[in-house]
Amino acid sequence: MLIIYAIAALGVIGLLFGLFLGVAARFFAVDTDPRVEAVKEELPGANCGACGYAGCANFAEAVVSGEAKVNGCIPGGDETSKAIAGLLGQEVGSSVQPVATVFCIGDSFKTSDKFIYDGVADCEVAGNFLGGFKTCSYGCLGYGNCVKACLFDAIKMGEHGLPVVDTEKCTGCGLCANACPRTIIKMLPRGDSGYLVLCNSHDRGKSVSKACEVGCIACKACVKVCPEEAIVMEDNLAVIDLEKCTDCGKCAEKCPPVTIYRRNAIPTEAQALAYAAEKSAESA
Amino acid sequence: MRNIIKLSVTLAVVGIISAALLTGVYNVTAPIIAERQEAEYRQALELYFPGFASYDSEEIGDDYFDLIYDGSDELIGIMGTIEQQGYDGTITYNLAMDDSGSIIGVRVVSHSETPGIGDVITTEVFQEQFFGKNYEDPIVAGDDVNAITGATVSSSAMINSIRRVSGVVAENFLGVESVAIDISEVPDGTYQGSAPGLGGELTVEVEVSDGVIVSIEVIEHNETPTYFIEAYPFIPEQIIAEQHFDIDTQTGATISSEAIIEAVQNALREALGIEVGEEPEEEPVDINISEIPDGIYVGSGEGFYGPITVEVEVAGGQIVSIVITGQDETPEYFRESNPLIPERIIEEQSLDIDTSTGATFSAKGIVQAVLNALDSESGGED
Amino acid sequence: MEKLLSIIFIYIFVENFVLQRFFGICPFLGVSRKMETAIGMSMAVVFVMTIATLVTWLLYNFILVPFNLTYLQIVTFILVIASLVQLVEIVLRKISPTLYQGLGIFLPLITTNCAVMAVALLAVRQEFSLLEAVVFAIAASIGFSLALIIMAGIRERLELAKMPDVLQGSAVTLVTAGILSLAFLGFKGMLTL
Amino acid sequence: MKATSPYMQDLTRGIIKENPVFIALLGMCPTLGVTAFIVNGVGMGLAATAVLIASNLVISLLRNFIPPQVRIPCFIVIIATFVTIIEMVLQAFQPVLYEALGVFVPLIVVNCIILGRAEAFASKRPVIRSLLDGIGMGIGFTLALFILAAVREILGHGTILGPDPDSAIHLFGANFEPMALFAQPAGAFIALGLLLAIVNLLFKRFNIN
Repeated sequence: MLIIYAIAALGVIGLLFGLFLGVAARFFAVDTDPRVEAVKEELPGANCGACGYAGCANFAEAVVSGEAKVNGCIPGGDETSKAIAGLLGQEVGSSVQPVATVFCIGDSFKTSDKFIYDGVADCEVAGNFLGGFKTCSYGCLGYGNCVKACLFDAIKMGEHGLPVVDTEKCTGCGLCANACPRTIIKMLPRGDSGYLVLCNSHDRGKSVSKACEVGCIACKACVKVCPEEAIVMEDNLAVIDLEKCTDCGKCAEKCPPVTIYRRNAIPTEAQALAYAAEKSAESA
Repeated sequence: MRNIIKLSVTLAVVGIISAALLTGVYNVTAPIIAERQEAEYRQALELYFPGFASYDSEEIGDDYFDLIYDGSDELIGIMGTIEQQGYDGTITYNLAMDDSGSIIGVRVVSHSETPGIGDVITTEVFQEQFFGKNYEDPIVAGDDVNAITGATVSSSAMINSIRRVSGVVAENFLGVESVAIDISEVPDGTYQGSAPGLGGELTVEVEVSDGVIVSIEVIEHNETPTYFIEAYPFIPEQIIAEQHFDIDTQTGATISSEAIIEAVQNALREALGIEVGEEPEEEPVDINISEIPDGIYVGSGEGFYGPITVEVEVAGGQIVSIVITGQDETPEYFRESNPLIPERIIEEQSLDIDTSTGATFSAKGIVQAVLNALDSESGGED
Repeated sequence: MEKLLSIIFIYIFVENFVLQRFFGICPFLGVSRKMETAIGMSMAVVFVMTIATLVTWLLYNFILVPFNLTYLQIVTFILVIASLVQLVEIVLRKISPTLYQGLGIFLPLITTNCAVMAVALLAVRQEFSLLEAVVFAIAASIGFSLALIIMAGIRERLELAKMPDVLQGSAVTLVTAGILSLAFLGFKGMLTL
Repeated sequence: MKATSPYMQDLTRGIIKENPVFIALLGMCPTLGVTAFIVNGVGMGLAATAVLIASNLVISLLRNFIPPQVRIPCFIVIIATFVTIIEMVLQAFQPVLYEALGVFVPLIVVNCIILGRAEAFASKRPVIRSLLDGIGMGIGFTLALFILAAVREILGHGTILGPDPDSAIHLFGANFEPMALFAQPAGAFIALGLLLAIVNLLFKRFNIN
């Protein structure tokens, strides 16, 4: 007798819930456009927000509805845009993928520490503590918020205390730029030509040279010498406009602390370490 | 549409197969489980009512009672299965009482008291205290039944529950109308009564005028405040409103509430001249040490878990040293009474000392051992 | 009424479902990495746990007990919970896609969450009335959320602390949960049902 | 790794390399809940293993007949059936263990290991391999429970072989003051946390991953 009740009970419950789910699936069916799913498959799925939408799903819907451009996904780069274009039958506008550039060459051998900081290993927190332990209060503190933010493992913290960008891996999504509390990292269109002032300090003269051997002391020498007026002083910091820059290199020669470098000759970690070794050999 | 049918049918088929399988297994195991539980229960009954014939069960409130009959259908006893709220959850225990209403057995069926502390309620020593107690004896924690310190909540929960249940058994099965207090007969005036609460003695002052309790005031107690606010003034108001005593004590502070009721009843019992279970006076257990010849004496006394043996050295009519040569008490309890008790005895040079240390049992065990050693007849010269 | 209040107090503080009774540890370790995921999960758990307990209580007392099929309780309870979670997922996706965005990924996690099943079972085993069972479910889920959110707060700071990398991740989470459970031990025995 | 046959790999995968508790961090609820005593820990381990083997077997047998949309509910019903059978068997023949494990026996049905293995492995592999995988995972789970229970019982109670007095062997004599922390829930968390750290250390040292 019991077995009949048991079978009846479970059978009915199973049937009921099966029906319930089936009906609910039909009644509440959200008419998702199959193309959205297909586009979503193509996207890297990092939800980095570089496309300006809340995650890949959101961007996929925007692309299918025509609101967003096919090449909107920056990390995806060209092949993703081509794939999406193929799906939606649109031609591809070439997407110029930016690259992260570190505007600070004041590594731990060229600057010194005001005090020993042993607190929370976070750039923002370290920066808020008495203006940061580095003599330069605009320079990189080396706790790697940018490294933590990068989803593509394209940025590493060098031995010399500055982040090093791997241009192949960098997808230009800009997460590291947002993560840096001192906005030292900026996104520039890819390219090797043109000169950059690799400094972020808004101080003047003595206070900069005391803080860092290679900081921009706002002497305006580069502004005067530049034939194209491509350089402008923004709050005691020289900024070169890459469109106007004709790659002549006069500013780099004139710059007393040598802060200006050509884009393909930015000082590397190895050079910094060599400089440090030589400096310690001198003083020993 | 077809798809939905297919889905729900699959689910239903899987459900049906599982139901059939489970029922099959259930039919096999259910009798075994029932039979095992029955055997276990019969074994317990056998323990207290050897040679019983049959029993039938009754239910009062949420307690279960089995009336146990011998061969000639004579009621030989009652076995209660009671669930009581302990420190850490429900304690289920069996209470066996013979037909004259005195307790002959206590058995903890299941509990989740903290291991090592609360589970002292499962030790024979704790349970044996209740044996022989009759339903009239006011089983009072601390006086004639020791609430194990360190496990006060668990043990006093058990003690109060056993007292309540024995009252219920007495009233319902043994045909004893409870020693009811008829408030209307109480002459006007204010009376004092006291009863043991969670933290110790609780004393109330009850004012009665023309047969009605007018006011109840707790004049002295040391209950835990968080418990006490749950019981006071709620319980007195209830008593005054209903003018009788079986009111709901499930106030989240059962022990304090029952203590207040007990105290009010004691106050009125005194007023009505019903003798209240007075303190069983311990006869003074002192011997004149100065007469004892010098020498080392050996003796033993009954501790919590077993015998405690001591070696007492007497010189110049004075106890010079007491060494405990053997015991297997629980370490954390024994530490509270050793070396405290020996020092006290030597200091006061008498055995009539305060034994309410953190471990009353061990303390009394040591005193007994020393007495046994020095008592000329039983003790032997080493 | 007073029993309801004590149920609420007990199952949030005294018998916290995560820290004292060990239910729902898998999501507790997994989801407490960031605060907003913790809050999302808590809301989902409160919602599903309450409805699941309501349905399972009714099912148990009106179908299983009368036909004494109580041995089927595990199968029926888990079937109810699984189907309920799938139903909530479907309905949520239709009604508010944004909420589904935030909450959706946690829903399948809830089916294998011991806490939901434990609440359903305990509500029935302790013979609660319907109202008590629902209050019990709400209290348990709030207790679960409380532990989850406290843990999320701590873990966000733990990420920044320097520690031996062997301890990194779930090892340190468990030890912190241990200390949290010690803190909750303070409530022990304060109130009994 | 020498070229072992896939069957051997299935069997040994669950024991150390992919131990469900120490590596995959699954089945945490029973791991913390019942490991106050070795007897209970191993008991739970074996019960879960039995369910795991049975459900892996049945699920891999039925894997082609169950339509994908309704896959999860069916798997769950199958697992729940085996859990109920185990519960009845335990209640009938091992009442003490059943009492000690309490509500954790029905909770095996929501144990992430079983549903995880069923979905990740059994529903895609032939019967023999799922069976071996079930056995491997079961042994790994029981091993982990045994280790944690041993640590907790020896430190927390100073005994081996369990709660009931006549079978318990007191390791450190009568007046050993046990570290009551490990009998408490908090101790379970801390013990497991430290065990995980040790396992990480060992894996790093012998760089198995």
